[in-house]
Amino acid sequence: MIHILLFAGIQEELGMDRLEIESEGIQTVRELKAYLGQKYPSQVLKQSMTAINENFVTEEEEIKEGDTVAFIPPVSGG
Amino acid sequence: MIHILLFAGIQEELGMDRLEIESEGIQTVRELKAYLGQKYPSQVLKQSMTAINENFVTEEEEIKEGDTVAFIPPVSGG
Amino acid sequence: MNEVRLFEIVDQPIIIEDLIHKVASREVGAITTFIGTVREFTGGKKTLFLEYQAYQTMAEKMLSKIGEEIKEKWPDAMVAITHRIGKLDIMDIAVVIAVSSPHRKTAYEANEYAIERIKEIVPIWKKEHWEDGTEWVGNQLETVRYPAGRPIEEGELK
Amino acid sequence: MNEVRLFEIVDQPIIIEDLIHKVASREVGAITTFIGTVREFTGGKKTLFLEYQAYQTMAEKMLSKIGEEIKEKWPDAMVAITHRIGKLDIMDIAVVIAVSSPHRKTAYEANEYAIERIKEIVPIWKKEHWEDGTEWVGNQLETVRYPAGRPIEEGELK
Repeated sequence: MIHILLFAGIQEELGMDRLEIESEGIQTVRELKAYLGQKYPSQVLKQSMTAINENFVTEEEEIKEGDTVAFIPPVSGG
Repeated sequence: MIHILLFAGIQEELGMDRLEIESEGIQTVRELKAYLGQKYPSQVLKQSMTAINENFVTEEEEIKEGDTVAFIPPVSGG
Repeated sequence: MNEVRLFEIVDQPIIIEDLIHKVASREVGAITTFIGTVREFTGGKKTLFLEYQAYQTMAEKMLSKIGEEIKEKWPDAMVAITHRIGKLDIMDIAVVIAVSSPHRKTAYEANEYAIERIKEIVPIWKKEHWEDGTEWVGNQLETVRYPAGRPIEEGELK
Repeated sequence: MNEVRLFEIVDQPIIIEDLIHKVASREVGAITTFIGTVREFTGGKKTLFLEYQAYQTMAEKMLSKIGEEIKEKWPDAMVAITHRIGKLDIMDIAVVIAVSSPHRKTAYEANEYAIERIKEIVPIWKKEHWEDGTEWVGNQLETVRYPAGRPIEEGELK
């Protein structure tokens, strides 16, 4: 199982703030983004950075069973 | 009459915070400083800037009857 | 002594004095604060209110990371940052950064560094509410917006 | 509406929030404050307390002048400055500068400009009180001291 957190623009596009998916067949962030992009049309996902367990990672990063993956749309704090 | 204000180090050296002197024979800041320097030995006076009626002036500035002259030792606010 | 939390995301009004007390000490001569407030007009458009959302645990972690970066660059600086989330009205305070140092130059520089880094790496998002709509604002350097629904070419922001 | 005095010399503790309120408005997005506090150690020497003196009317006039200079350089900045005089203990606040602007860069730059100018042109003096003596501190750029009574050669500081 992979835990996925959604915020801001993506959260609104997908109409949910979290989802869980089976990790079979998904090994990297790039693969997860491609999988979600097919299932849920999202413009914001493409611009988003990714964090695994609260650390920013690249698209090449591997996802492990039980990881929490968060998509981070362009931030606008401050 | 010239009104003279003294602060900080000069005030302590001269033991007073103000004095008044007759303006006869004193036309410029330089002359006033020379006059006071003879009468009251002061190290701080030499390093001080001068203000007439609350505006900084040069040593060449003329002093008029009734002016308030302040000697401004190196400032240390903030 | 209570544990002092230097880096916080809160959903209540921020008390500026609290942050100042967190960084004040007998060793410091200079404290700077940055107070980010909600402005009524941005680019000629009138904001009614803002809504801030955060990935709270990660946001606090990233604020701490900024604190560590500052400690690295300015070893004698001390930093506290609080960011508010939820609905904010015009003039409400969204963020307060307090930096203390024995020397004023450091207090200014480290403070400015902190706000720049917040705008780059801290997962907090702001939604503008106008009379005629809403929009999640942002890119890492706050120079573009992406209205929800507008097609954005892939790679445009990479 | 009461008259707001933006530039003040006071002999009571400074309330930071008061200065922030003076410069806050619906137009601004950034407020910076500089808070100058009394440090215990300077150059390895322990300060017991400080005593500040001002040529009050001229000092307020010079603070206003700094405000005008800032208005000239950063037209959208708003500034308030309060300096305290009298006896100040360690950690007491000697000066608070608050600057607001629609833009944060201006708020930082104008604030730093203000403290630098205060140290140049505002007739305020600080007397250090140590365990073993006292001294009026200062030159315009705070790089040298002149212990009372020590002979200083003419021209040394010119």
